[in-house]
Amino acid sequence: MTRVAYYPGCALKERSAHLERPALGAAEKLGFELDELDSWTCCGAVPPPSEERIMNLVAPIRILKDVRDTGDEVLVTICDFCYNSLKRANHRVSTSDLDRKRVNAFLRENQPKRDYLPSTEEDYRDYLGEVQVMHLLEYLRDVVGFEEIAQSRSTELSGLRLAPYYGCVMLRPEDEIGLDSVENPTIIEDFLVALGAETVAYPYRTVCCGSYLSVSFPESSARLCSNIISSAAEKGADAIVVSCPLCFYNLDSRQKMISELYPGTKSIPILYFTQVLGMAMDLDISDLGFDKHYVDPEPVVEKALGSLKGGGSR
Amino acid sequence: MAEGADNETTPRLRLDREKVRGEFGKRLDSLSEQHILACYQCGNCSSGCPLAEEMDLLPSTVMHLVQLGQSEAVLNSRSIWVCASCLQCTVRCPKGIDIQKVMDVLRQMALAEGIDHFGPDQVDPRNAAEVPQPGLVSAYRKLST
Amino acid sequence: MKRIGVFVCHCGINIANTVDVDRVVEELRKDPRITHAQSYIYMCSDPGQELVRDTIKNEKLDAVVVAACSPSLHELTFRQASAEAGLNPYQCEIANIREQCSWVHEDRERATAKAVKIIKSIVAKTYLNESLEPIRVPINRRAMVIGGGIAGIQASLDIANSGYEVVLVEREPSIGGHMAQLSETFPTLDCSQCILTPKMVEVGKHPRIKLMTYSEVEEVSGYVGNFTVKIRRKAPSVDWATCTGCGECMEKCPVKVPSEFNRGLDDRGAIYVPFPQAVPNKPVIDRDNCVYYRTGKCKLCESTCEVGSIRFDQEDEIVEEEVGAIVVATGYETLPLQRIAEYGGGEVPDVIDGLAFERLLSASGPTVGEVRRPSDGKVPKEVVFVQCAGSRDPERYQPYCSRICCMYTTKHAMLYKHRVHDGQPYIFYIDVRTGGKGYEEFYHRAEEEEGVVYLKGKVASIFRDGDQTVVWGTDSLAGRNVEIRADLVVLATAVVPGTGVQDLAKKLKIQTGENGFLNEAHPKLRPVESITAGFYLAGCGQSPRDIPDTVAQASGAASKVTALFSKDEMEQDPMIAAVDEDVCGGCRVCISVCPYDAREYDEEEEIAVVNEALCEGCGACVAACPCGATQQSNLTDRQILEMITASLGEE
Amino acid sequence: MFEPKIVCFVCKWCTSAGADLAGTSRLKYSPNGINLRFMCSSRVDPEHIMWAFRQGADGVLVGGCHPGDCHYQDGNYRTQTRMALLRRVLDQLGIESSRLRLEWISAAEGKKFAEVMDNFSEELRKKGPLSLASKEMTV
Repeated sequence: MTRVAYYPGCALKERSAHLERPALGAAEKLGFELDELDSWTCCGAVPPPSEERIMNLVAPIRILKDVRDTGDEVLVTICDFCYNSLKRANHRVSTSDLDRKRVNAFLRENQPKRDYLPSTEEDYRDYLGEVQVMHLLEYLRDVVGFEEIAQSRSTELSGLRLAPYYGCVMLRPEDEIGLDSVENPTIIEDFLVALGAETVAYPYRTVCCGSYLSVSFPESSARLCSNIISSAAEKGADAIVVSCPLCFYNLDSRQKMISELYPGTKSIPILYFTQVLGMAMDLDISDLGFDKHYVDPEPVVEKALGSLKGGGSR
Repeated sequence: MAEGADNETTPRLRLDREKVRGEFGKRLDSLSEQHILACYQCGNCSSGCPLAEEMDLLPSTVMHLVQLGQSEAVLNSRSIWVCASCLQCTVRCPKGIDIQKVMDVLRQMALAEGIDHFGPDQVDPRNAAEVPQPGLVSAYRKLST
Repeated sequence: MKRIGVFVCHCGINIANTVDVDRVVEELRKDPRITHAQSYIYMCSDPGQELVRDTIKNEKLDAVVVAACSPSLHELTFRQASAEAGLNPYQCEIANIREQCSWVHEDRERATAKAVKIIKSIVAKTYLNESLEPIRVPINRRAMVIGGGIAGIQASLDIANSGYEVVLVEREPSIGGHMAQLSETFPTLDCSQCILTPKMVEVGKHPRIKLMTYSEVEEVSGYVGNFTVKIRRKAPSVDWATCTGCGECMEKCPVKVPSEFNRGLDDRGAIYVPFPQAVPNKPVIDRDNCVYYRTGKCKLCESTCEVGSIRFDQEDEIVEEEVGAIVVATGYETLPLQRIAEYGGGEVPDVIDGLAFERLLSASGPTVGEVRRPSDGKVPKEVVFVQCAGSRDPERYQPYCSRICCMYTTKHAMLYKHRVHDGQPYIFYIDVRTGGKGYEEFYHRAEEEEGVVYLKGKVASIFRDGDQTVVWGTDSLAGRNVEIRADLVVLATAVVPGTGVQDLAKKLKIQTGENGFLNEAHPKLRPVESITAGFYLAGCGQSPRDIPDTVAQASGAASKVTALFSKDEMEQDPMIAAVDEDVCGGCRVCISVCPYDAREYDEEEEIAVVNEALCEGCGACVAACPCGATQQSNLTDRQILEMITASLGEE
Repeated sequence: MFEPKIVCFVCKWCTSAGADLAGTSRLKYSPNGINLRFMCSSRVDPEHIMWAFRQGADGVLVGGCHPGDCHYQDGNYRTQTRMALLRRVLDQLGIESSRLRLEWISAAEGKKFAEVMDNFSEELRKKGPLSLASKEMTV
């Protein structure tokens, strides 16, 4: 089985762990293994408001350097935040001589002990941006191929009308991320079509859900999420598909607050792209993590597809 | 929130060369690695900003005040804290200004004045227990010292 | 010993601020080869030129070096001044110490030293300059105009009415250009067709205008006064000589393809004239879409044609024309809607561009002047106009202002109000630019009397929602974001150079700037000429401009052409190749490198000679000559070596 | 600090016009080069370049129109071929061939002209002066 280095990030290991399980299971069915790094740290999530730029780079570049030192060329992640911070740091190091020199000088002097990696200063090899950071969706599109996925799926998702939600950091900024067009992306649509689902067009798919304002200004985030949800629901979506644990949380769990602030907003389940993939790859419903949702997706899914494997009596 | 946001009057801006081409703009330019004067007020950043409705100053107004060296007005605005760093403004700016970065630096400047805008005590504990970590990490990195 | 005078210009503070002019003069005075050196505040002014003339006489100078701005600006000025004082004009040279020294450096010490070296290198050249006479070449007093829009039409008529023959070459089947598509024109609101079609007819009938539509320039050779142009006359598949233009064939054609002239708002057949007032009013067959050319069957048009003018086997023809001057009036296109993803990328049916809206307003358009939107033919009640769609956006689209949009959008909104009284137009703008006679008043009228709403802010995105088109913008004056659920959205897309202009410019060997527009010789003083002699520019091919400016520029270009034609022969720069017959071994290397066939082998003398009328003075043969027999007049190898030595200074 | 001397052979139509544009745009760059203006870069004879090195130049720049844009049709292609051959000779003579630069700079590229001058000056500063020993070899 093909093995690919995999960086889960904090959310997917803890609070959003139920979204990781279907990714691992579906990958296996598609013939590759998401091999979690032996040791990893926080990616930094966002650039902090610090004038000392180098500190933004230390965490992600240390992760990427370790990946390179263990001989991997590709690193896959399934969280938009991790993807953004790792990819942007990588871009920075690849394009700025100054940043590359500074971050390597820092890392050379502050090497953590790793029993599986060289750790003397002489052994240190400058990290030059060698690793390719890939979103799992990107890996599925560019390495596995959506056509291959269309061939391998065991459950046809036809009848399920899904609204893709891109949010902010998966695509932007375009010149550093380059995953897809920032104005007219198609990667999630193409992915869902490959799985046999129907996609729903609505104007809010690249409009921010409020991101971390969920912590500081929950009402603001709720307003943005209510726009997204109402628009998708109005266009007849059965569910919204996301690729970021924070989008997932804001859109799913915030529906409680939304229903209080904006009575009459239709409730709609939120699905992580890994869950949709898992459904198409015929994973057992107990592996899809539906029990952790605020809005239970099972009725919608069942109505469209009939009962899922192992499902029906949770 | 600082006093500026609740101020219902609109006092006149007093301009002089010290102010409009003074240290504030230079420092902002160097910290953000952007050229603030490149902004020609097309308004595209505001048009596309999902949080504009929550702001007291539109992003383009923030840019304009910054060009005029009006540090008090922008550093005391609600806008810089409501920005969700979604980068929509940055990718659409016709002059290629990373406006989100400018917002980041304004937050940093405000924080440097000595107040944590957002401390652990301000978050609803139930919320804190649920929000995925990237949300918490980002919020604290963006909004506190 | 040659007596050389050097005149150093302060150019006000432009040179003197960075270059210590007094020190330069002091340094020059130490040079034994320089007889006289002095400075003056504005050397190009009348007293400055007077100073040069007087000094030539008083000091009995044999040559003059003026250290000032770029020779492209005042070389001619000072050569004339020298000639007036009795000097051979080729004994006057310019040292560029402004554009290439004072303006680009900050260190006064080093800039001053550099200025001295620049001047000394020119002095070294001038010391060995010979007195030359310009070469006289005859002028073919016949002009070509490329492009048959309003610019080309005006230029052709002006030249032809001055008594000279004109060949007008147009790529499309008819002349008229974009102006023929317009409904009414700002700020007077007179009908575009009404003022244009008489001119088109005049061109078609003019005894001195040879009209070649459906034709493209293939190749240009020669030089000012003597061009040879090869033109491809595309096969219309119709014998225009016998065709009566009755239009029967077009009625019968079964094919329907979107009409280019109507911006895809309705259809035309495969055999078509672009629009009813076309000149010439003869059809062409669009072979890509014709059923006969695709399947070998149909020929309905042929069986309909009573005079038997259909020619399916007609072939493209290459013709040659000899002309003395060429006016390039290639016009513009607009940025395709597909390029602007955030405004729907051409996918939203009720988002159209300005030219399409012109067709909707036009009485001869697909809706006979009623404003009906493309998606369902309904009369739109809420119409949003978006300015700067792709203009003033260096990061993603075109960096420049397209210049015509502010006014035509104002006109659109006004004409829309005249057609739909209960409708509301909104215009999103960044700045409203009304720099033209009567323009500001027109804008005020739109706001005050017609009730057009102006919103200052660039639109972020446009999307379809049901049968409405939603616009998200901002009103930065109100400090609030705006959402309008519109029935129709009109984008003022950026004006871009016409397709194929780059290729054409290459064929003509004229220059284009970084945005693809044709470059003028000087932005202020020579705005209608190309840098390359014999080529003149008119219309939007040079930069976006409105009709009055286009017509003015076209007349300007035409008057430059007639000025050239006012003489029988013209003088050419004598700085061309010259052969020392005693040294030439007849190896013929020079013949193989000459791009102009100006080098010929003299069988009798067994040497290679120079055809002075054809030589352009590039110097390629001089550098190629293995024995130094070929030299360039006033730029000989010896002069170059002296210049190099002087430019490196002492030490 | 060592300041290299650069002789710049520039064509009238493109590179010199580009240098003029740098001036009218008030760009700033190192004053190490002196422009010698020819009608076309194809007027430059390899001998001129050898002479420049011999007379104390630390670098030589030849500037012409972009390929396809030559005012004289294909003069710049000839220049390109001649420079490629000359580079080989320079290397054999012990003059680093990187001291000879060929750049295509159009009339619209004032910025490029300034950048080339800065960049070339800096490169030559790092290289240091052309050594006398090698200069003698050029004779």
